Amino acid sequence: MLQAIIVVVGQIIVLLAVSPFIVGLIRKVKARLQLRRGASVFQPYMDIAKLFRKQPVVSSTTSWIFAVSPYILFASTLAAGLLVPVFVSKTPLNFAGNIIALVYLLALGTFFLILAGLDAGSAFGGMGSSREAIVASLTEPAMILSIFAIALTAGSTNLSTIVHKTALLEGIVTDPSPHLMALASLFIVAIAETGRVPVDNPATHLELTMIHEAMVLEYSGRYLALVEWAAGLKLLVFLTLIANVFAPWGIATSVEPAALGVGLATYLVKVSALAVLIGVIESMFAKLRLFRVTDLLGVAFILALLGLVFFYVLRG
Amino acid sequence: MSVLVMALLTCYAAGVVVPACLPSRPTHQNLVAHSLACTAGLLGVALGIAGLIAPEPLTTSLSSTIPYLSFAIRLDPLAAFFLLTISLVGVAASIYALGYATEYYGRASLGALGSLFNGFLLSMTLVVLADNGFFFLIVWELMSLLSYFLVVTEHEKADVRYAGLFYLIMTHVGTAFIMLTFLIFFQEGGSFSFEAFRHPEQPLPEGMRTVAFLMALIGFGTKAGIVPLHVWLPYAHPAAPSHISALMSGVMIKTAIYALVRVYFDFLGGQFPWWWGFVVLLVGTVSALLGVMYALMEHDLKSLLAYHSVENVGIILLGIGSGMIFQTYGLNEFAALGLLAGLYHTINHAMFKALLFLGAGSLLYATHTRNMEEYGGLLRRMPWTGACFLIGAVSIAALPPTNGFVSEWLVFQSLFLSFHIPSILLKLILPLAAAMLALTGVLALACFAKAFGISFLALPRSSHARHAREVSVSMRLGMALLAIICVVLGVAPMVVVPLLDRVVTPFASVSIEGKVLALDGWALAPVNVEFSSLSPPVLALLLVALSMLALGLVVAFGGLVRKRYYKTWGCGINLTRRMEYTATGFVQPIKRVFSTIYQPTVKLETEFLEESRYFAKRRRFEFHIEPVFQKYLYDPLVAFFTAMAERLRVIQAGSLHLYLAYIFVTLVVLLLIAV
Amino acid sequence: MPLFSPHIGSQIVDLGSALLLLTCFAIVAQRRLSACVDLFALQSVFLALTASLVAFLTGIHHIYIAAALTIIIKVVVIPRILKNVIERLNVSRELMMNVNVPTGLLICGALVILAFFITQPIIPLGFLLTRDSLAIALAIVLIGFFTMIARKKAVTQVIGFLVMENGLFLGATAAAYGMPLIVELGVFFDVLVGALIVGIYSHRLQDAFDSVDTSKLTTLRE
Amino acid sequence: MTWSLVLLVSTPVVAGFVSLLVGQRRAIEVLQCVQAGAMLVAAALVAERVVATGGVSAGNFLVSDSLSAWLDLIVGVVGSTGTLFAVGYMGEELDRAHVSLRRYSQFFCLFDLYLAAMLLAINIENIAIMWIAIEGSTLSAALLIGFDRSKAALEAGWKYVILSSVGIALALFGTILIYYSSEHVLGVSSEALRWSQLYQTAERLNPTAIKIAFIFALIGYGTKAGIAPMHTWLPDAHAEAPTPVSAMLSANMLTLAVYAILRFKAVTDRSVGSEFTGKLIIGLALLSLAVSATFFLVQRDYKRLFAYSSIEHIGIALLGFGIGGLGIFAGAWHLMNHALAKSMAFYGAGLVFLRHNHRLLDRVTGLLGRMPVAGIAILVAGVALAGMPPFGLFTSEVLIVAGAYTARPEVAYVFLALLALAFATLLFQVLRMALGAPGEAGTAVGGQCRVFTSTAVGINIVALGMIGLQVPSGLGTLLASIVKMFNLGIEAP
Repeated sequence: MLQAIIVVVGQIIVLLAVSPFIVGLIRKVKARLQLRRGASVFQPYMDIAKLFRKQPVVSSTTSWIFAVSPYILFASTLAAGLLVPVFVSKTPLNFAGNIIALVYLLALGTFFLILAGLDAGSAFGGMGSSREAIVASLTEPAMILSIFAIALTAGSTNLSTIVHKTALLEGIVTDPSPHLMALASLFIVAIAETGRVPVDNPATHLELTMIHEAMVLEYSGRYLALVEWAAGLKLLVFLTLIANVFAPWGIATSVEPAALGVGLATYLVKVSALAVLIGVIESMFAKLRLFRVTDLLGVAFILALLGLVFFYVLRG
Repeated sequence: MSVLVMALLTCYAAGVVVPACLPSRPTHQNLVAHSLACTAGLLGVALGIAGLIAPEPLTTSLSSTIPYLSFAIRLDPLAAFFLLTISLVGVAASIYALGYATEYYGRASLGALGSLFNGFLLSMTLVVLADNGFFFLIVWELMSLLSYFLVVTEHEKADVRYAGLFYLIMTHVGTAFIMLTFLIFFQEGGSFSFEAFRHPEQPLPEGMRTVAFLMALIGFGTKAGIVPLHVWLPYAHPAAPSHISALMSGVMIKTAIYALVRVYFDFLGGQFPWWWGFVVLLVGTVSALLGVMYALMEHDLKSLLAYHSVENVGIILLGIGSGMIFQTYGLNEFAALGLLAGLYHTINHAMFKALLFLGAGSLLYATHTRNMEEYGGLLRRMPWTGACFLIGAVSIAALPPTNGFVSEWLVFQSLFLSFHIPSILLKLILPLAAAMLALTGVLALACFAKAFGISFLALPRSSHARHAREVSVSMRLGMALLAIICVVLGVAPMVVVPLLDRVVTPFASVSIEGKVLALDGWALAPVNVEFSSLSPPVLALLLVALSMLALGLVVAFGGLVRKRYYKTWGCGINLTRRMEYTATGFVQPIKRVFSTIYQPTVKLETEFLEESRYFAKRRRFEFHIEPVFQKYLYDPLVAFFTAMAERLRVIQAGSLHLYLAYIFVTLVVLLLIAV
Repeated sequence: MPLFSPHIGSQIVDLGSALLLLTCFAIVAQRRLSACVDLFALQSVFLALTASLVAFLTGIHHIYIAAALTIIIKVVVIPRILKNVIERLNVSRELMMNVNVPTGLLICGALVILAFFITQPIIPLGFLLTRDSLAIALAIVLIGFFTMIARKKAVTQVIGFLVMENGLFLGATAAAYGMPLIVELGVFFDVLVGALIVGIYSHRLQDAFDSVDTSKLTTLRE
Repeated sequence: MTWSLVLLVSTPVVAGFVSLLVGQRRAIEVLQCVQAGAMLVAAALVAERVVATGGVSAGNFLVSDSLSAWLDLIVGVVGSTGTLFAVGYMGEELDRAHVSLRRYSQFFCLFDLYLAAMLLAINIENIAIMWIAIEGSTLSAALLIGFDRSKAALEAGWKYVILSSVGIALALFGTILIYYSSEHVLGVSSEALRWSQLYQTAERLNPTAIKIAFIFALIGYGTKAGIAPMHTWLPDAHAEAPTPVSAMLSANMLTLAVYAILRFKAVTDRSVGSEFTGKLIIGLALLSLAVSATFFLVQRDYKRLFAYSSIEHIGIALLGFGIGGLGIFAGAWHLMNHALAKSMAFYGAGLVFLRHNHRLLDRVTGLLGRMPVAGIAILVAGVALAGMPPFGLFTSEVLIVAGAYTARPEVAYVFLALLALAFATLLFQVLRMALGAPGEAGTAVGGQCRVFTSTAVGINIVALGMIGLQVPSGLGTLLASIVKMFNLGIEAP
């Protein structure tokens, strides 16, 4: 029992620590690709620390929802993070929920973020929330289908069992194509959910282009810190999901310190690689118009569906 | 237990009689009627639980002089479960009504409202308990009639009358189909008693079983509000007083689900052709999707909730449909899981839908309008209602700590078990249905983010909203009771699952309690733990702990710094209430994305200033979506009948000779035929 | 039956019934209203004769009373009522008809054939004296019914109705040797009251609509 | 106990003539109330006696078996409430000087003679005298319909007289045919006209003659009963007649005509088997259902609306009788419930007419608000006639569908479809009147009239409620013996 608690606390620490780094790394990659030095990779850590100390300015029209939402967002995203195997394949909290629980936990965070966006009563918040609603509602079916396609290979929807089996090369299917499609679909979904470039532009405050930023426009001080951290966390959760479910090699399948160390290292490498990939993609693509995003997400849905069909057709 | 049954029926009967003959002092009538209903409800809860626990079903019966009719009552676990749902919502609604009915002092006779309310609850209880087809039909029609009179309490408004009439006619058409279903069983069994339906001498021929299946689906589907037959629901439910629409949406629809389960699993036995389950699944998916899509476009809070009833009935049918498909292939454990998921969502929906309707009722009570565009900033003015409505909204959007999530998770699991099914087609259809369910879930999330956000947050958009005040204690108590039940059902499913298992076992002939409650009660699992598991209590604890962690981080890093209040950032100009986002604006992207389904028509008129065409004085924006079913299914039907009637008028043309000729021709024709 | 043997008796009764049928055809062919009334009176006379003949042959005496009543009511009282209705309303000719005379006669012929075809199986049953008078009675009823449809004037409709009554009376007496006396009296009383009421109505109609053309009465319709 | 039968038939006759002679209003009112009470008591006594001993006879004429006792009850109860309503209604017309005292007494004389003729027709065992009694009731009804002397009333009266007398003449021919064929078996005597005799000797009668006789009787009395293709006079007559008369027409006259058809059906079933009459009756019943269901939608006049509803319900009752077995019980049950509900509907309509003085449906709204008595009467009647549960019409309709389904499923499907259509269209009109904001004021109704009418409506509602879901024991035995009369051998459940 004690060992489980240690692993959970370790996982919390790792998640909290690595998420700002990932955000920083992506910004650094984008800056480099735009031939500028860009802020240091650890800039997000300093931003969060600074924001915690600053005095938050809260709009007079808001109610208690505005104040509570950041906490719920942070808690739900972290809870989702705990369900995903990070450096050890058998996460202790695996029994608490499977993929659907993870998806709906993230949805809980989005729900309160949308409410917070509406609470301030400004047009920016309203527009952000309404766009977030449509994007979220199109990503979820694709996410559910893609993860289900993967779950079929491992015969279970519990993330730990999937990772454990693929890690031990048991569930590998002779033909990886269903996996590839599911991976592509999940990658598109990850970009949409976390508000990266082709869908949403995290760097700007121009009301026409921002979705996620618009909702959090009114936040300041410690609330903004929590929200930023949660956004980073959400990005990390998705990257971990992609990394560990599709390429779980190197993850610790048992709880000895050595395996844990190796697991942690490979995890960091994989996640950073993915972060770099996202940074590259953000630089390559321009932001899509809002009603072109629906076609992109439609593609993600079809890909996931094809993954499923191929899985059945191949396996017969 | 039969003493409990008698006590329950007499209490409701007293509730019907006493308010009607009290002196016409509204306060007395209101108090007496609703307190009687409340006590009866509590009795019903006790009876429901007793019925669930009781080893074998209780049957009492009163013979009647009319042939084929016997007032027989049977309390088996299925009936007890639905009785429990009805009574729980009944108690909450009657507590709520104590405060809410004050709005009708002087406008409608409280005696009538009170006795009709009790009669409505009594008829629903009897529908669930009835054990004779004829008695079931009588009480079923009585339920529709009494609910009709409740719907038209405010019959001065023309649209309320139209809604009431539309509702009454649709339910009557439904009853005609139900009558035919029972007749198919009656023909085999020779009597109307459900016992004869269950075990007819010789089993029904295959063709008749299919006809019975379709008739029951249409008949009960009309009352449940499945898609093609749902058109009356968004008219009738909002027109009723809110505590009645809570009962209608929350519970009356469930009597149709009860009857469907009774006919399919109890009378038609276990062996279904595969396409039965598929049809129910298809209807469920379509109802869920269209229900939530039309709800998104509604700006009248109560009709938004009514459309959501259509959506949730769809989700329930998804559960039941998947259960039926598994039953076809003999996978009894998964069939039991599907049915259990459907029933669990039934009670959950009853709770949070009733809570939301009561919340909407409080808003209507405070602001005297149902249009969401006129709400705003009500959370600060009505904190209690706001909090309860939020819990309702979170649970209908199926988000983790609440009951909606648990039952939707179970429905997802029953859909995901599809890979055990031999047929390829179903293997693909079920996951697709799961994807559609996910889309429905998240659209519901968007819809209730809109409903809660626009109504309760930011600045009040009208003087009504500005002068709104918190509602009376009894209304808050009613809502709080339901909110607590929602959370309890969400966090502690290990209490509910064993009870549900007792309901499901006789139908799926296998008990899956052990398999669904894994890890000694802490987690739910779809028959095998390996596949997936969910532990609602642990999730709830986790969320609370991590929020504490966040608070700790904040205090650790930032210390206790006081907040500063300032006006919202409005690009330099001070924001007025007209600059806020409206409900129409919120759903505009969704409307554009799904425009093929909505076929929206948008009208925009602008009045320009005389001086220049670049500055508009007034701009009027109007949009409405195509009522597809109404336009292409119901209006042509009504038009056909009126046209036929117009053409047939010529028979009564007034000339005496024509009339004489009719008699002459009939005489000659009959003489020729007969001889 | 001293004078005539049953055989000759039935032939005379059939002759009487045939005469009745003939007057029916005449009424259908008639355009002038007063002539119609006279024909009806003539028909009633024949009817009375046939009835008394049947009474004489079968020895059932109360049919004599019925015959006497027919003469009093249908030959004297009712024609007078109809005559003064015609004078008061000065409507003499039936110009517009629903069905013109030739087709009317054709249809009446068809009705007679129909009546015989229908009563075919019943005839052998009747060992009574007047076997085929039942068929003729049915024919007269149908023709009376048809005249009510074919003619527009209220008076002609009444005559049509009375012709039907004659057919019925023929049926009752000739075919079934007359109903018990009380029944006969009852039937006559009803026919008389019926005629009276129709007379009252035609008067009121005349005052209200200043015409007795029933085809104008079409205000009450859907 | 034979005096109860004599009392039943004679009180209306006596009351009629006395009210004609005596001049003042107060005396007539008292007389009518006494007559109403006497009729009700006598009918109850006769029924109770028939339940006890299976049959009552007074002299060799008046005989009342179970079917007649059932009709006595219907005519008794509805007749008495109708008389009460007539006293209230005509009293109001007298106060408003729409009718002179002489016309007032004439009205009540005709009204009572009409009731007397019907009661005589029910309790007579001789088919010819039954015909005479029915003819008498037709003639008195004809004068009652034309009572108002307006143009429309005259036209309606004229059409009623012609059509009904043609119908009655055809019925007479049917009676003659039966007499003709029974004569060969029983000899030339009044015995050949008695129902009981006819039932015994039915097997030996000539089948074709009986078939033709039944057709004539069906068409003849069908015209009186308002069965489709022969129903055309009914809406005009009911709309134009004074409301108490149209109430009695709707409730009693149609039921009496159905009674006559049933008498003939009993004889024909015994000689030819029930298949022949069943097909005929079911065909005509479905036709009347179809006609009335479609005509509800285009109605502009509420009294015509209730007239068409009478056609529909007579059709339903006949369908019950046509199916036989269970249907007989349901048909008889339907007749009683319909009589009560329909008369109450017309009482409500009468009150509305007194207040608004026009019969336009569209301009009458919000009755519940302004005129509670009329509103409740019309609403309860509308709900009952539409066939909603708490009232007996629902139970009989379900039984008929069940009976039809076992015998001929396609009849059940057509029947249910037409019922649903009729339900929708009737309720659409009735609820438009009952609910909504009260319309124009109109002239208020006098206190005395309100007392009488509300007692009449009250009695009807109590009676409807009592026989809603339960069959009182006395009526149960009556119905059992009626079913036995028609179902040779098939045991009623």
